[in-house]
Parts: sequence; C-alpha cells; structure tokens
Amino acid sequence: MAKITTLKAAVSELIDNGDSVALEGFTHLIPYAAGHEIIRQKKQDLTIIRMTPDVIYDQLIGMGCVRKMIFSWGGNPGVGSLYRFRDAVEKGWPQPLEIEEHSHADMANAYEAGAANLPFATLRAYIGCDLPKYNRTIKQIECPFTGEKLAAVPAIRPDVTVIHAQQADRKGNVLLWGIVGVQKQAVLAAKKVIVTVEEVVDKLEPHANQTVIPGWVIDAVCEIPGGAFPSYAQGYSTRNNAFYQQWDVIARDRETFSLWMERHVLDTENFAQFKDSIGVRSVA
Amino acid sequence: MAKITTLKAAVSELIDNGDSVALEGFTHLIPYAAGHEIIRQKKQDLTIIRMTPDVIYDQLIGMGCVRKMIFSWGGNPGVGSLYRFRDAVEKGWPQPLEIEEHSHADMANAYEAGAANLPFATLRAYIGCDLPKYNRTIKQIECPFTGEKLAAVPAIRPDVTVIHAQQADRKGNVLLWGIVGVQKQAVLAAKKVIVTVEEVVDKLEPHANQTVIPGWVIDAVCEIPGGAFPSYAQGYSTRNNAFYQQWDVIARDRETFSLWMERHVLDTENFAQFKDSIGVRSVA
Amino acid sequence: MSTQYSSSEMMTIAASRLLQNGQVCFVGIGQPSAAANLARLTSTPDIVLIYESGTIGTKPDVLPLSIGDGELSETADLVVSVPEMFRYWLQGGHVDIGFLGAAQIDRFANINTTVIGDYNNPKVRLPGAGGAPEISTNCKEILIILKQSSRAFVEQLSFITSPGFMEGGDSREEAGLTNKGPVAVITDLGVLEPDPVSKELVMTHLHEGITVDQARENTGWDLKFADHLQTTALPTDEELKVLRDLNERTAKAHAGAE
Amino acid sequence: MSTQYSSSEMMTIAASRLLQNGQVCFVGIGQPSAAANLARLTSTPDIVLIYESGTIGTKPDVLPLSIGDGELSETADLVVSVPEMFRYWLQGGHVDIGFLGAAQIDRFANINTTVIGDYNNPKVRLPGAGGAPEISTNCKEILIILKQSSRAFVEQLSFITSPGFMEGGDSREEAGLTNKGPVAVITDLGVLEPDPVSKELVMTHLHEGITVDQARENTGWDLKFADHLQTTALPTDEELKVLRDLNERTAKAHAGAE
Repeated sequence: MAKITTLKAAVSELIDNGDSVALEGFTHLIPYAAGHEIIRQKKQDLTIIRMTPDVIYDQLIGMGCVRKMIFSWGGNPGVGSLYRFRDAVEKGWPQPLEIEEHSHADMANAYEAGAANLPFATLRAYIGCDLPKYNRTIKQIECPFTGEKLAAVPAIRPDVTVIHAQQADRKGNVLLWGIVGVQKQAVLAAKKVIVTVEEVVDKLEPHANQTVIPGWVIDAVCEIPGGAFPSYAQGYSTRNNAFYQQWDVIARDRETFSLWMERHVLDTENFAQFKDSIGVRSVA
Repeated sequence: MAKITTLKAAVSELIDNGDSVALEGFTHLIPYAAGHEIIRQKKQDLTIIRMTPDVIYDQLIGMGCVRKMIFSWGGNPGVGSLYRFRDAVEKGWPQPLEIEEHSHADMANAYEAGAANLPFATLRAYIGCDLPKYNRTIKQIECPFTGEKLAAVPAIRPDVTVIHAQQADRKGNVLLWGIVGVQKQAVLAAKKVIVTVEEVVDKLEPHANQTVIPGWVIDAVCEIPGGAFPSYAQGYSTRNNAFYQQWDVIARDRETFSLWMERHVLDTENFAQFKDSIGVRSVA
Repeated sequence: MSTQYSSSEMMTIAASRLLQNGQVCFVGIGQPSAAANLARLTSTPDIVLIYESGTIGTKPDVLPLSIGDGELSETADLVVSVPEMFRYWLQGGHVDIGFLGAAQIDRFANINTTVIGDYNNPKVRLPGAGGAPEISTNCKEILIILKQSSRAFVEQLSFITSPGFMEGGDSREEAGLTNKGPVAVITDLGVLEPDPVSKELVMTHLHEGITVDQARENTGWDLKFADHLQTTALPTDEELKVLRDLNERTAKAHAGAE
Repeated sequence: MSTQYSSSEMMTIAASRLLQNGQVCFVGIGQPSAAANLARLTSTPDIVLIYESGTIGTKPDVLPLSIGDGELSETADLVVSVPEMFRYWLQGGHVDIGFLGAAQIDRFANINTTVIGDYNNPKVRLPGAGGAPEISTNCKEILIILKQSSRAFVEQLSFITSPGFMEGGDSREEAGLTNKGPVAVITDLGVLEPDPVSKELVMTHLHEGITVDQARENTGWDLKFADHLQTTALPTDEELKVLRDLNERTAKAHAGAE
C-alpha cells in the first residue's frame, strides 16, 4: 500500500545496496530526481535495469553505484554516446561494469512476462543477431503445436522499480499519460515500487481506459515537481534537448564529470536545489 | 485499409460459409446487428469464437449457422442458461454443435498470442481442472530457465473478427472506450475485420492513450447506431437488462424461438427495422 | 435484532463478514457480488473489488446484473483489457481473495460449473468455466458461496471445473498449488471450513434456527460438524438495512428497458 | 534545379523517394526520421509513421531529437505501450517498411550498432541493438540509410546486430526469415541494392557529380556496380524547400532550454 513520503526516505528505506533497480521510462518521464537521490545516498553494487539507459544511468555508473547493467540501448538519445558508460565498459573506470545486453523486443517482452508472473517470455527475435552468442540468458523454445523454434528469454523481476508520473491522489493511486513506455509492466513486475510525481492531487480525473496504477501495488509516492528534468512530463514540461547536448560535453571527461556531479548533485540537498545550481528554474 | 460500407455488403463480402468468426465483446459493445446480418444472409457451417457467447450466439446456433463453438463461458449474463446452445449440445437441435471449451484466462491469452503473431501462449492455468481431459488443444510447456511446467495453448487467429465500437472517422480509424474486453486483441489476431460503430464522425478526439484501432488494420466499417442492443455502448446507451430476462422466455422453446427469429430478424431488412419490430425505439 | 430476514439475506450477510478491509477481492457475479458490495458498504469500505470484465476498484451503487454493466466501469479506479486482467492482475498475484459461486461442490471444495452428466453427452450443460479455474489457483485465498442442497453438495462431481483441495490432504500442494485455496464455504444454512489436515469441509457455523439435521439432509455426503459448532451472529439492523436498500436500488435499476 | 544542395540533403531526399503512399513505416531516429518525414510532407502524405516509443501515425511538425519527444505523442493517431508496440504492431506483422540507420554495414547489408572490436574488450562501445534486430526480421522490407565511408562500409563486421542477407545467397531464408530483408541502402554517394541471387549489395545509383572511384574509395570491400548504373535525379525545388523548412523549424525548436 502506497505511503506518501519524501524521496529521501523512500530511497533510504526501499533501495538496498546490491539490489536490482529499474528506473524506467522511454525518453519521457525519466525518474531523474530519484536517480540523484540514489547517488546522494551512495548506494553501491546495484544492478541497474532499463531498456534505454541514458544520462541518469551514465551518472549512476560514473559515480560508482553500479556493478551490472541490463539494457537494450545505451546512448544519449538524439545526441550520441554515454561517455561514463563507455569509460566503464572500455576502461573499467571508476570500476568494471558487467553488462547483460538484449534487444528492445526482448526486454519489453521480459518485463511483460514479469508483470504477468511468468518465468519467461516467448518472442520472434534474434535470428541472425550476434547477441545470443554473448548473452547466455537468451534461449530457444519449441512451440508444442507447430514445432516452430522461437526465442525464449527470462522474465525481468526487479527488486525495485522507480518511475516518474504526472499525478497521484492522496491514496497513492498514480496517473500517467503520453508515452507510457514499459512503466506499468516494470511496476507490476517489481517487488517494491517508488513513484515520483509532478503533483499530488485530491482526485485523479482519468479519462476512460487511461493508465492508472492503483496505490496498493506501490510502496512510496513522492511529490517532486519537475522530477523528470531534463526529460519531461507531458502536460507539465517539455524535453530539455539542450541539456542532453550539454551532457555530451560534461560527461566526456572524467574530471569535468566528477566536479560537475560533486557541485550539482552531491553538494545539493534535493532536486530543486540541483536545478537551481545548474541555473534551471524549478517549475512547480 | 478500411472501407466505410453497409453491414449487408461487409458481411456478404468478408464472411464466407465455413469461416471461423469471432464476434467479440465482454458484455459491453456486443456486435448484435452484425450477428443478425449473418443470420439474414444464412451463413452456414461457421466456427464461432467468443469468450462469453451470449444471446446473439444463442441465435446463431438456433438458426443453424454454426458447426462449432470455441468459448469459455456460455450463458445469458446475469440471467442463466442459453437454451438454444443447450439444446444443440444436449439434443443436437437444429444440428449437432461441436464445442471446444477453454477457461477465460486461456482464451484471453490465446487471443493475445494471436495479436502478437505467436503460435501459442503460456500461462499458469488448469491445475486441478478437468477441461484438459476433454480439450486436446491444451498442452504443457516447460520453462527453459526454471524447469517449471506451465500450460500452453494455441493462439486464436479468426478468419474474421467483428466488433462494435463507439466511433470511427472517415478513414476508418476506430475509437472505443469503457469495458474494452479482448476486442483489440481479437481484431489484431484476425485475417479480416468488420467494425460496426455508433457513429462516423469527422474527427476522433481520443484522450491520451485511449483505445484507437487504426483503419489500416480494418477491412470494413459500418455505421449502425444502437448496433449493440440489447448490449450497450458506453456514452451512447445503457444495457437493456430487461431484454436479457425476456430472452430467457423466448429461447426456452424451439417454436417460440423460431417464430420470434422469423418475425423479428428474417422478416426485417436491418437492425433498425428489427428494433422497431420488437418495439424498441432506435436511438440514433 | 428481532427483524425478520430471509435465508438468502443471512447467507449474503454471513459471507460479507468474512471479508477484511484493504483486501483485494476478485468478485464473481451474483451472490459473491452481493456479499462483496455489502461488505464494502458496511464493514470494509476500503476493500478493492475487481470484476473479470477488467474493472478494478469498482464501487457500484446498484448490483450489476452482468459482469460488464456500465455501472462497473463508470465507478472503477481503472478499467483494463481482459487479457491484462487475467495476465497482470490475477496471474500477477495481486489478488488476496477470489470470491466464487458454483453449481455443485464436493467435500473437498472442488466445484463444478461445466456440466451435469457425461461431458460428451450431458444431462445439463452449464455455462462453463469462465474465470473460475484460474481465480481458484491464482488468488491467495478463496471464498465460495452457494445454497446448500443435496443436489448442489454432492458426493461425486461430474466434472471438476475449479479445484478446491482436489482429493484432500496435501493433494492440492502436490499438484503445484502454493496458495491457500478455499478458506470457507458460505451457504444459506451456515458456514463450512476445511479441516486443517484432511481438508474435508466441516460445518463450523449454523445460522440461527438451522439444525444439524437440516444441514445433513441438504448435503450429499456424510457431513462432519465441528466439535465446537457455533451459531452465526444474527444480522444487525445496519446490515439488513444496507442490504435491502442495495437490493431495492438494484431492482429499480434493472426493472425496465432503458 | 540549379540550386546548391549538400550531400546530406541529397541522401535524405533520395531516401524519401523510396517510400510509397499508404505504407506503414517503422522509423529509426535521426536520418531515417528525416527522410520519412520529408516523404510525408511531399510525395506520400498518407504514409503511416511509427516510432518505437509507442507512437503510431505520428505527424511531427519538427523532427524529434529523441525517439520519445512530446511532439511524437501529441501528433499520433494512437500511443501504445512499448510492449504492445513490439508485440502487436511489429511482431504482429503490421509494418511494411523498417527504416534503419547503422554505424557499420557489410556487403550483405548486415549491420552493426553494438561494438567495434572484441565484444568483451571493445575498442568502441556503441549504444547497442535497440529495436533494430526485430525491426529487420519482422518488417516486410527494410531500408537502410548511412553515410558511405570505408570505416562504415566494412569487409568484416565486429558484431552483427541486425541481419541483412547474412552470408548472402539463400542464407537469410535458410535461417527462417520469410520477409524480404533490405531492399536498398541509401548513402550520401548513391543507392545500393542487393543482387537478386548473390544478395551482395551493388551500387545501382550514384548521386549527381559522384564518381565510381569515389564510391569505391569509400567502401571497405570490392564494391560492385550495376551494369546500368544510374544517376539519381536531382533534388527538386520543392523537395529542397520542404526539407530546409523542416530542418529550420527543427533547429529552432531544439535550440534553447525550454
């Protein structure tokens, strides 16, 4: 049952060192504020899971929080490389990064299977692709009716899923809309769930069949206006594409990155202070 | 690509004798008008598929259109038996009815697999249930990762899926809302698709993430206001529960049924005339 | 407390008392739906009701006649597709209580809603399984409600649609089911609960005025009674008032054509 | 027609001409997205554009920087979850054309977007597969767009992320793929198409002013040319105007922070 609480308390109580954590979002609604709080609390040895790890995963990796990453596309969307991710994979800095790599179709199906409480997913995938040579979790299965061979992949069941959404009500029911990605599946597949929202409202007003996640499958709801910056929350903000371009410069160099993180993340108390410190007005 | 046409033309051109046809809907949005048109056109030898066959399937069976029914719950919802279905199964009238029987979880998964172009679905089902003794399409599969045994069922891929929805635009894009059942999956799993709608509008105004089915996966769209009667279309009508109770009387006796069908369905030209003939005002 | 009440009212009220606040309950149409909504309107306002039509957190003002009445979707916290309902919510393990009706039941709480007589040459063809087999195997616990009669409480089912304790003892666990299974069967005569070891249903409560003989006569097997057989508490004035108001609103709503 | 244009503009325009009205096109971000939207704004107004973020039938006014810009969902006919996108729409078989970019390509149109060097000890770690492997195997046909250079058009890929014709000949079909695979590779120098039998990419068009030698120098294998090598038609005034307007709107939209 959802508790409405601070992000500091939620991350402290619900994420342990060594956990597998999925901060999901498909370009839209990325839980940046939650990622920063994980960095501030110096969580260690995490396995981070996401289809599209981007800048916030680059930060988690560069700050030494991560042991392993499970992913299907790791880049700065529309810009290029994630230099901290590359540095960890190519040079082992600040520590070696184990990777478990999939395709999008695989991970989307694997989360879906997790939400459905199935141990595996079946899909038409990976023919002619080299990934199965390096990722031993990808197997084959035979259809018991047609004899066809299909790919089988294990379900994803994160210890903790973290998402950002537009609204929650005071019981912790959550409403999100726009590009909803794989967030509902990631939430339902997880053991524990943290949701940051743009605002807590007295009453959600979902239109028919919109994506509502009931509070009784969520552990903590935290109100963090603008908590997806530089990603966005449709209806609340737009994507700050300029920041993604700036990140290309910040992350390229180890020292520039470390100083930036220290000044803007470690030396700030919360996401509003972070945004002030980089000169972005917090939009409440 | 969707053609906006008459129901008469759509049923005539798209449904052949011997086809497997799913007129889907979960109590809400049942395509009654389309069912009547199939009866008027005296289609034969059909395999009819639906999770919850109700009064319109009772009519199709009683009128001799059906060779086989694939289903998971066959009753008059909230009232009791389908007497024409029972008469066909128990006494072979008007002809023997082959049945292939599943559970809801099975059929929901089987349609879902059909929509996903998979040959089968995997689910946690049927432990301790006698259905697999009589339905040889239900098999077991072993998880290649955990060794767990799960149920496997073949995907459903109807020759034709027919649904009723609230609105279409002039390109044949369809919008439905409320209890959406398994309709989207049944549409995407089918080779051919007919959609009847309450109204054709110039422009759909879906809210974010509502259920829109694009016209390019639909073959025919037919405007039939009130075409779900005695079921309903949320936002347009309410369920006529009294008719379902009356059906209990009409369908109990072969002759009463046959006379009723002749007078109200065979001797009428279309659904508006049918509703006039039984004294229900057509609501446009 | 001296108010008159029917055995059907007693059954619904007794069943409603077995639900607990905050539980997530997957509700069958008919008797289960009446009892679950009575509970929601009396002792368990925060119960979450789910109907297999995809409606989650519904708060209907009148009882639905069908599993898909508009009342259910209009008062729901969320409405999902039927595949999502069965995959993510039921199979996903999010439901505490599955609340089922039945046509027939046996001493191990296995139920039949499929057929009376031979499957391929049936005497009475019933509607079939619907969601019941997977409700019974995927919810944490099960409640069953049906009227007690020797035609319904039978020695041998023609067909097991949804498993209770199968052949009793550990047979349910041995079949791979890790959930608790049926915890109570509520009837118009009383309440039956499984013996902790044999898993055979034992009559633990009789409603006020019901005798052991009546229960025995209306059961098709040699019914066992608890050592400390209890009498169900009488309906309270509030329970009766809320139930009757609900039934009245419901009758009015379903009476005529639109 | 005497207007100056860049090689990048020529590449985008040449690619846009290969799309047909009414097609359903699964669009990669970057060059494929630019070409597909140019087509939508010129010759194929009824093309249906799908982005893997779940946006179907999008009509963006400016090019998205990311696969999930708000512009895509706000102008879409429908927005679905990512699992639904990959399961029902892509794997479901509803997509005519998959339009991909790549970091590297080989003579059989296999592409690499994963790693340069050894997978476990990489020289350059690229972003990875994303949707590409299943786009390439589940769409009816594939278009590939990338700049031609000897670093990108290589004799031997470090890693095959998405199959083209694998080892050529029938090897794609033998692996179980029944769709057509890559039908054209559009570059800044011209267009390559697979030989009907060997499936090796053959240069069939050179853009105006590009020589055979230039194409050869920018290809890491011994490039073959079609017997009837053609010259790509020059950009029309309309193509250039629409493309430049689009790029200008896009640059303006993405220039500053909000």
